[in-house]
Amino acid sequence: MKLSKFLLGTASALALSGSLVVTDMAVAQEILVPSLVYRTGAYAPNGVPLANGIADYFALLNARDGGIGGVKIKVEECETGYKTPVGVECYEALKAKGAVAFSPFSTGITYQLIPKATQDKIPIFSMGYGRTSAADGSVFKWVFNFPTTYWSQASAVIKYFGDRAGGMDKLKGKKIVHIYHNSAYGKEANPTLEILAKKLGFNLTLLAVDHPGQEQKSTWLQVRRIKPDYIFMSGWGVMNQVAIKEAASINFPMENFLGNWWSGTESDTIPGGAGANGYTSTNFHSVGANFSALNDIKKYVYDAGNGAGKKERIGEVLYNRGIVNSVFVAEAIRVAQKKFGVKQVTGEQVRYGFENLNMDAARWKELGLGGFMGNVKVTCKDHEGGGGVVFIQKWDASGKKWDRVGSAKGYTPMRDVVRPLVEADAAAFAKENGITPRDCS
Amino acid sequence: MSAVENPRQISGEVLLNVEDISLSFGGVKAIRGVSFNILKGEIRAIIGPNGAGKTSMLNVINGFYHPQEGKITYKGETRSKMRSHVAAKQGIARTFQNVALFKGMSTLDNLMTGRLLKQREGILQQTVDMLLHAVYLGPAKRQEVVERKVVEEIIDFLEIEAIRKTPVGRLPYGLQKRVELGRAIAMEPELLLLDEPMAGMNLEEKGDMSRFIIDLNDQYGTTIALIEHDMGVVMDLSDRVVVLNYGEKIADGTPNEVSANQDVIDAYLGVS
Amino acid sequence: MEMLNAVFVAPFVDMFTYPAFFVEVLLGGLTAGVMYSLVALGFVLIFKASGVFNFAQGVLALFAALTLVGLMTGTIPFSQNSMSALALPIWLAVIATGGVMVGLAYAIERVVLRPLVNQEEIIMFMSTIGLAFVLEGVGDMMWGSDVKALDVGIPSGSFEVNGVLVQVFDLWAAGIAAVMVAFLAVFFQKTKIGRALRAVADDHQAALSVGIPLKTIWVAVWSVAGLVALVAGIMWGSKSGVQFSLSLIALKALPVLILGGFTSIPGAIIGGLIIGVGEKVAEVYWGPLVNGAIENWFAYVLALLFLMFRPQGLFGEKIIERI
Amino acid sequence: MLYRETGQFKTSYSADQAIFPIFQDRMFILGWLIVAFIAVPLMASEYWFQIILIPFLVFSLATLGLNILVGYCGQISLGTGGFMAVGAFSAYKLATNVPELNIIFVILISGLITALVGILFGLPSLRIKGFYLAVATLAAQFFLIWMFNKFGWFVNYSPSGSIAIPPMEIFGVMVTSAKADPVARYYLALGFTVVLALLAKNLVRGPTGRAWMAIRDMDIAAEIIGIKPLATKLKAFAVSSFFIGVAGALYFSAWSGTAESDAFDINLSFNILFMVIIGGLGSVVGSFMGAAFIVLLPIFLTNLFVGELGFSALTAKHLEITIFGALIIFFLAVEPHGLARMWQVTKEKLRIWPFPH
Repeated sequence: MKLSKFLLGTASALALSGSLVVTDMAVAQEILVPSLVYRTGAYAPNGVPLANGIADYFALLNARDGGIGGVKIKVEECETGYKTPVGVECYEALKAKGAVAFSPFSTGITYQLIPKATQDKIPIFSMGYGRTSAADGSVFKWVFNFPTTYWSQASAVIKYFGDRAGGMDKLKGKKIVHIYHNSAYGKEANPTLEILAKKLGFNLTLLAVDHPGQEQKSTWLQVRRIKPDYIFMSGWGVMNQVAIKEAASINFPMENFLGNWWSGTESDTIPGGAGANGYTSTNFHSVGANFSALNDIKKYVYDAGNGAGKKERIGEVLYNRGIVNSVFVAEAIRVAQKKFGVKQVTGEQVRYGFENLNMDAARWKELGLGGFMGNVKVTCKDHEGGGGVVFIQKWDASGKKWDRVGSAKGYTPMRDVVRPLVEADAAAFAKENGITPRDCS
Repeated sequence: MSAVENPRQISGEVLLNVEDISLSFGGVKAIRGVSFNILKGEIRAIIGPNGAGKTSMLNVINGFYHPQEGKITYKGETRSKMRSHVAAKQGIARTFQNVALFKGMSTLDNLMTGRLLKQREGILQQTVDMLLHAVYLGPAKRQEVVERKVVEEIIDFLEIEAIRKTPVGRLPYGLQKRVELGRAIAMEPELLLLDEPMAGMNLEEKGDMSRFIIDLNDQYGTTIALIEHDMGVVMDLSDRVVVLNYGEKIADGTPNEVSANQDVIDAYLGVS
Repeated sequence: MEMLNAVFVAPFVDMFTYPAFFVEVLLGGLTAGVMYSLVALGFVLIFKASGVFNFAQGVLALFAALTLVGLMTGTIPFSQNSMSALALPIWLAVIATGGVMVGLAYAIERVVLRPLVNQEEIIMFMSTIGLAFVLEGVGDMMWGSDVKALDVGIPSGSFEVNGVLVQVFDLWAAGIAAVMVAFLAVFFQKTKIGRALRAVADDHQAALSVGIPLKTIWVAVWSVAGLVALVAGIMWGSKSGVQFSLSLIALKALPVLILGGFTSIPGAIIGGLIIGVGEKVAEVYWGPLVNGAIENWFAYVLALLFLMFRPQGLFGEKIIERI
Repeated sequence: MLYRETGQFKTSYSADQAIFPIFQDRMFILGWLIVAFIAVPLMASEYWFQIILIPFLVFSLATLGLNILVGYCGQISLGTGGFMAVGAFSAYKLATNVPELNIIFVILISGLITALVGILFGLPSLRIKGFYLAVATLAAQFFLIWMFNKFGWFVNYSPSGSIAIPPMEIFGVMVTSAKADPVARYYLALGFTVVLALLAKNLVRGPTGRAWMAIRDMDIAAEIIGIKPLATKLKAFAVSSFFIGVAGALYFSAWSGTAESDAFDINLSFNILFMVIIGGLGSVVGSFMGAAFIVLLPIFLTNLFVGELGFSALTAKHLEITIFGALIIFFLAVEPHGLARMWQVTKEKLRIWPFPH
């Protein structure tokens, strides 16, 4: 029977590839940076530019600077399809090869990896997603979520709405709707919003949209009825495109419709056509390709034919986010190399690098990203890096570009509200899992 | 199986009585006002041309169809509606015109399914029994061996030892019919309904089957109602015959009486 | 008491107090239902003619929409980064995509169905899931996985009638669905192949014995289902952009199917409307009691309730058990 | 003539009715047990435990559970993911709220809770059949996932709805959470899988299994010979859900350690159904084969394309999806009765080997 031969072949090839995983560990004259990507599946439109940004920045460092501290960086992509079990599989495979830090780009995968990585002594860098209370570094030693978190973002968003209403006190009695992706990710902002609603006296309605969010008629019927002053959305994937279209077709004023930083990308707004004009979203970094580092990518990477994506898509929201992620990982590696005096850093050393990052305006400028984003200073206690700054961007449908609106300096989170929540949640986690918080003083 | 003390004695006691049964599907009347009875210990034949409502009648008796009119008295108990598994529990077993065996299972397992209705009733008992069978210890194991012995007796009786472990789907038609009879016997019924047990068989197979039916009735006193087209078989086997045509009863009596009946002759010759 | 009031009284009071909004909810439900029916129709066609529960219908819609966008923008397959100059006008692209779907039907018959003929239903069902994987992978490879805007000129926007908001797109969707059903009716009644398909649906053996080859029938029915998928893909794709998620609309069509019956075209339409209205009304009026997002499972539970009374679906053929 | 039955005469019915009546089969099973309990833990790396072995065991158990329902009793269900979620969330609630309860009982009770839920959602099977039932079970799938996502009680009010297993011990050895040695977690999964597989084998060859198969092969005839359809189907739903619930609890406690309701979505249901079909409907050993095949194939393809052939992650994934789908179609066309039937055919060949006939 032919089939049995095939199976036999399968089995032997499998044994072969299994053993390869082990042998690969020995050959490492480079630093392995894993990249968990999703270029397929329902969330691929978001995953592709992210992955391209991540890959291109390291390609730039390799091509222009010869790597970091003289060691080349090897970026190994592992396709997760945004599926949690596959992400874990990627983690195990890449861990075995000696990966130094993981950025899962999925809140679901992040939650899975937190206990594992803590055990394996590999840092997790979940930039602006994942478990918010990981901002408490005394409990979550191995997890970093700077430059800012969902809870910080929610509080900054309310500040922005206050700004638009003409003062925080004017929010009293206003109606705010939070439309959220019905998942671990989407729900993160809810507790913060509820507390702020109580504190500031606005009426909050939470409307969940199930994955994938193709069909949102009932959500928008409810919006029609509530007639909110502001809508905040934590969406992802197709949910964003449909929501923007629905909002446009019920004539909801777009400038009062604000997406979070995962709901404000070109692929969310372009399908909406002219109707999406004026839609706003948050961000924690700049958009556009007008930075010398990005120009260098064009020069050193794309002109050499090594670009991961299309040249004209450099500067898109999620592409730049991929860049930011790589900048932080690269900087953490640099700090670790300097501190430990080695070229070939380990996960444990990179963790030190993350914890001692200090990205001020001067450093951003040195990197060719002057004014790209706010300052980040990570400490043992504060893995959120100071809470960051949230910018507001507005979609210009005719120019197909984002413009910054609201306060030019952006909006800082209400640390006084958010931080106690973070510490309380971290303490509860520590108690449930028998973790003794480390001393950060 | 336990042999009755005094086999082959028709006591005159009525085992089953059907009265004024009418059954229709949508607008089609399958049975119209049919009444007859079956005496304990007899072999009763139901005959008639195709579409006369014979199979429907069996379906009514074992509760698979629910007649719109009429009543059925079985062992002195009158019922209007009954699920077929309840009928089975009360001792009515049957075989089918088109063999209805469990094709994915072996001969042995098919026969063993006939023993399932000897299981204990009640949610608690059933759960306990299931768990005991899962660990396959103690009473469960003993019970399996007991049931197996009963079934092996039937296998001997029907002379199908050689196909014990063959999946029934692979058996020739004649043997399938025999296995199906075996499954019905395994239920140890008081009333056995046979729907064309000899259809599609050659002479030798028919002879075997006739022998089994007579032996069954003779040795164990099982009451039998059968549908059969082969008039020779009917004349030889049965004590009394009921004749249906277009859903109506046109004759009822001994084989000789019935074969002399003008209505019956007309029906079979197609004279209307 | 308060609980009973919230469940059994308050929502109805609400409906009568704000009738305009209630009408809007009903309208929203009906139009969502039409969109579900568009997908369910494809399932019904194939099940009716071949007894195959085609789980790949959603992916077919995605594949059709991807192809259409690709042709409209002149993308060269398998090299998503380069555009050719040959961007087809809409009407030509639609026709060409239709041709691709017919070709696909032919290939599916040859590669998937023919080797599996006479297999059990569940095997056929699982093989269509396999087919869904293949089309998903190939579609992605050919056309890339970013969101593609699809604009075939269906107007959007809305207007108010007596305080009821009506969306123009929804009216178009309803109109297109009506045209499609009319087209299918004509196809089944008036064309030779259509009559053959009906014959097969009624009695496989009889149809084969009068000399209609099964192969032709399968190719025909999968082609028609492919064209229906194209329409569904255009309608859904215009709403959300063409992307992988489009294939997940199949899940929205399943409750419609069991409610309407696997074999009934009117069932797919009426079932879609019932599901659409049912889930929207439930979500808007009862959803808030349990924090919302109930419509996904509610559609299935609603269908299940109907099934308890009619196990073959609302319009399915009555099952007569024989032995 | 490696696989010979001749000469093995049974002198009693109980010997003929033993769980593995043929000597070679006994040796075969024993061999596998030795490999699983002794050889594998000595040789496997953490990667193997986490990516191949433990998920293989967990999915085997779930496949076995679904096979009882679909393969033995003939009732198609697409709610497996939802039932696994019941097992996982029950385990979480028990482990966190009753910390003194041993993990073994936590898992068993989770299975029992799932069995009750399974009975509840099995009730419509009395009236609804075939694909109508299959789609109707999706009601369970969507409702259960919604429920776990929606009500904070199930996740101890964690804001993200994500759950994590606390570290738990058996006889002083830690067997759950990331702190536990993978070998310990492997043994936990292996113990449950082996014991439950043997119980399942006994069940399906006993009266319960015969009643299930009778319903599957011809439900009307089954009722006429006295098998109660509803009770029998509900038994299948209960036992099947128990297995799936235990698998869900193991998924969470022995394998992933953390979970959220999304992990148990409809894709998981389809995947397990694939394992059942590829392995072979109505076969215990097939359930293991099917699970192995579906767990290994994507890993194999990824390793082949990325590791050996050096494709990009994206191309590899696309090829993987396409080839996975194509292989499934190919398989169903070549051997619709699954790997179990192929194994049986091989055995029959071995019986007469080296002679061709």
